[in-house]
Amino acid sequence: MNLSSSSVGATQIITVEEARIDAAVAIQFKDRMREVSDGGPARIVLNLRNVDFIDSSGLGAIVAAMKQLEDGRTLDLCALTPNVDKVFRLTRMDTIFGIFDSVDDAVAQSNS
Amino acid sequence: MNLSSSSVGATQIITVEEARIDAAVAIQFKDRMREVSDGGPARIVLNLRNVDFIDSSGLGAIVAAMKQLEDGRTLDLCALTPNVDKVFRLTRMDTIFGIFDSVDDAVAQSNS
Amino acid sequence: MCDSIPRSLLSLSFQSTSDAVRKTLGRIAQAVADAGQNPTATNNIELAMAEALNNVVEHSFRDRENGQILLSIMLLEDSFRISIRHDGTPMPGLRLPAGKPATIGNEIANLPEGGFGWFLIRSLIIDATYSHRENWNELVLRFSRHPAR
Amino acid sequence: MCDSIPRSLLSLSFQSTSDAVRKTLGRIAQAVADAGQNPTATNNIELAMAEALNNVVEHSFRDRENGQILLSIMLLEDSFRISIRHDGTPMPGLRLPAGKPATIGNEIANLPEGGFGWFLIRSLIIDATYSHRENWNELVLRFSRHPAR
Ligand SMILES: Nc1ncnc2c1ncn2[C@@H]1O[C@H](COP(=O)(O)OP(=O)(O)O)[C@@H](O)[C@H]1O
Ligand SMILES: Nc1ncnc2c1ncn2[C@@H]1O[C@H](COP(=O)(O)OP(=O)(O)O)[C@@H](O)[C@H]1O
Repeated sequence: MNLSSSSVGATQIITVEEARIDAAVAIQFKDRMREVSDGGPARIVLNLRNVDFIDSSGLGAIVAAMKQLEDGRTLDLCALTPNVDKVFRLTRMDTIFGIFDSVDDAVAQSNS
Repeated sequence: MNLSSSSVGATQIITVEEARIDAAVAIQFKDRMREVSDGGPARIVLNLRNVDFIDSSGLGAIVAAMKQLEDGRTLDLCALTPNVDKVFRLTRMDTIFGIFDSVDDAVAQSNS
Repeated sequence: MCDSIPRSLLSLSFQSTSDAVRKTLGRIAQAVADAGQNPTATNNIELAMAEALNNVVEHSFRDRENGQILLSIMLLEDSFRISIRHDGTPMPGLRLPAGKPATIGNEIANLPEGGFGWFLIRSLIIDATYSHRENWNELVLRFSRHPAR
Repeated sequence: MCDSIPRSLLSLSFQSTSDAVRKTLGRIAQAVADAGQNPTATNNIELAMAEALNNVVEHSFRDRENGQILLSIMLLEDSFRISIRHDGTPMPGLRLPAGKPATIGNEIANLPEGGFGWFLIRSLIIDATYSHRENWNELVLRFSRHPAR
């Protein structure tokens, strides 16, 4: 489970470098998210551009990654591909996360 | 209910020039689609870029617009905004239409 | 902040036309957004309310324009409670429609053009209750609060 | 074209691990796409099958790796019929889970991390049947055909 991380202003962008977030990698994903986000800024944007499949275990792992953040930190999402977007819509989890079209949109939001 | 129409190669692009396709305009939409598509090429792409609200009457009107086409003609969709995309996902109508991110993507498809 | 809860956010009446429904939906969306609902969840409420109110116009008043519809929104701790009242034709069997997903086959000619309303409503609400008393119908829909951050 | 229907598209067995499930899902998606299913509807099948098969690994074999799972796909006129068989722990009450939508409140700390599986499956299938006989469980899911045009 490869994640890469960069910063734009006060926002940490974490990019998933895998095509799938599924049951086979869900626990790893949650653990890697903890490592990568540890000690970072208040706002994290998870870039899902490369992910073309997610199942309910992967969805649960993203929720878990948000829940394990310290108080006052937020996790937004961006660049959902259609298959991933669908899972957030069907489960109504689209009401829980800030969801942006692109990294640029997500970053613009934090400046406004 | 304003629709505009243009052609790219053998594809007719019909753009909805309204922010809503709802119960108040559903019948008008279906009628205008018939007028605008009459005698046109086999493939129509409906550009929904400007639409930020659709309800089940609007969805039904798009389905009706597809059903009223002559045999052999197709209706694809492009540039769905998040609220519109959600309605197609929740009702599973996303399995019925070809759905493209943008006019360019939709046109590229017809050339391939 | 003097956030007393429960609190009335909106209370209005309007005629049974699809144009009046459209205007009312704008006011509903504005009221819940002003109460802190995030944009996605605000659209969910607008969508479910569009389905519920258009049903009243089409089925309870069969597109007669002289019906009156009363609407009120209460803000509760974890939810919005929206009530729709009118004296038009009651729900068939005095019960809420099941809201089964419409069957989508693979024949274009047989695709459903309607019947998605109650399926969408049930997908977007916490719960719904319907009552019919002395010619008055009341439908109450509850929606989760999802604050913008 | 010699499209005889019903026709077997895939028949295989694999071990009860999440890696084997992942590989199997690739073969399922390939088989239904080759049978003409459009990409969105192919992903719907892959998603529902991911939920059903991961449940078997997690609940029926409780992550023991030595279970065997048998899978077959039949192509019918209007549908795909997918059967999953195994001799692990049966469904609680020998019944299909209800698949109610998980309740999403507005407290981040209380958000559900699971329980979406059967809700998603029911959202994506035509129907499901479950049977348990002589230690064998069979779950049959049916999906609509949605041809690419
Ligand atoms: N407010 C209402 N008053 C009377 N009947 C209603 C009302 N709402 C819904 N119904 C009935 O329930 C059925 C299902 O409603 P719905 O799912 O919205 O589908 P549609 O309105 O597209 O037919 C309607 O066809 C109608 O018979
Ligand atoms: N194949 C199975 N064998 C035994 N029990 C199952 C199986 N699938 C589901 N269950 C039971 O049904 C419940 C609901 O399943 P599901 O909706 O997929 O949620 P989750 O697996 O995330 O808990 C599970 O918690 C489990 O108790």
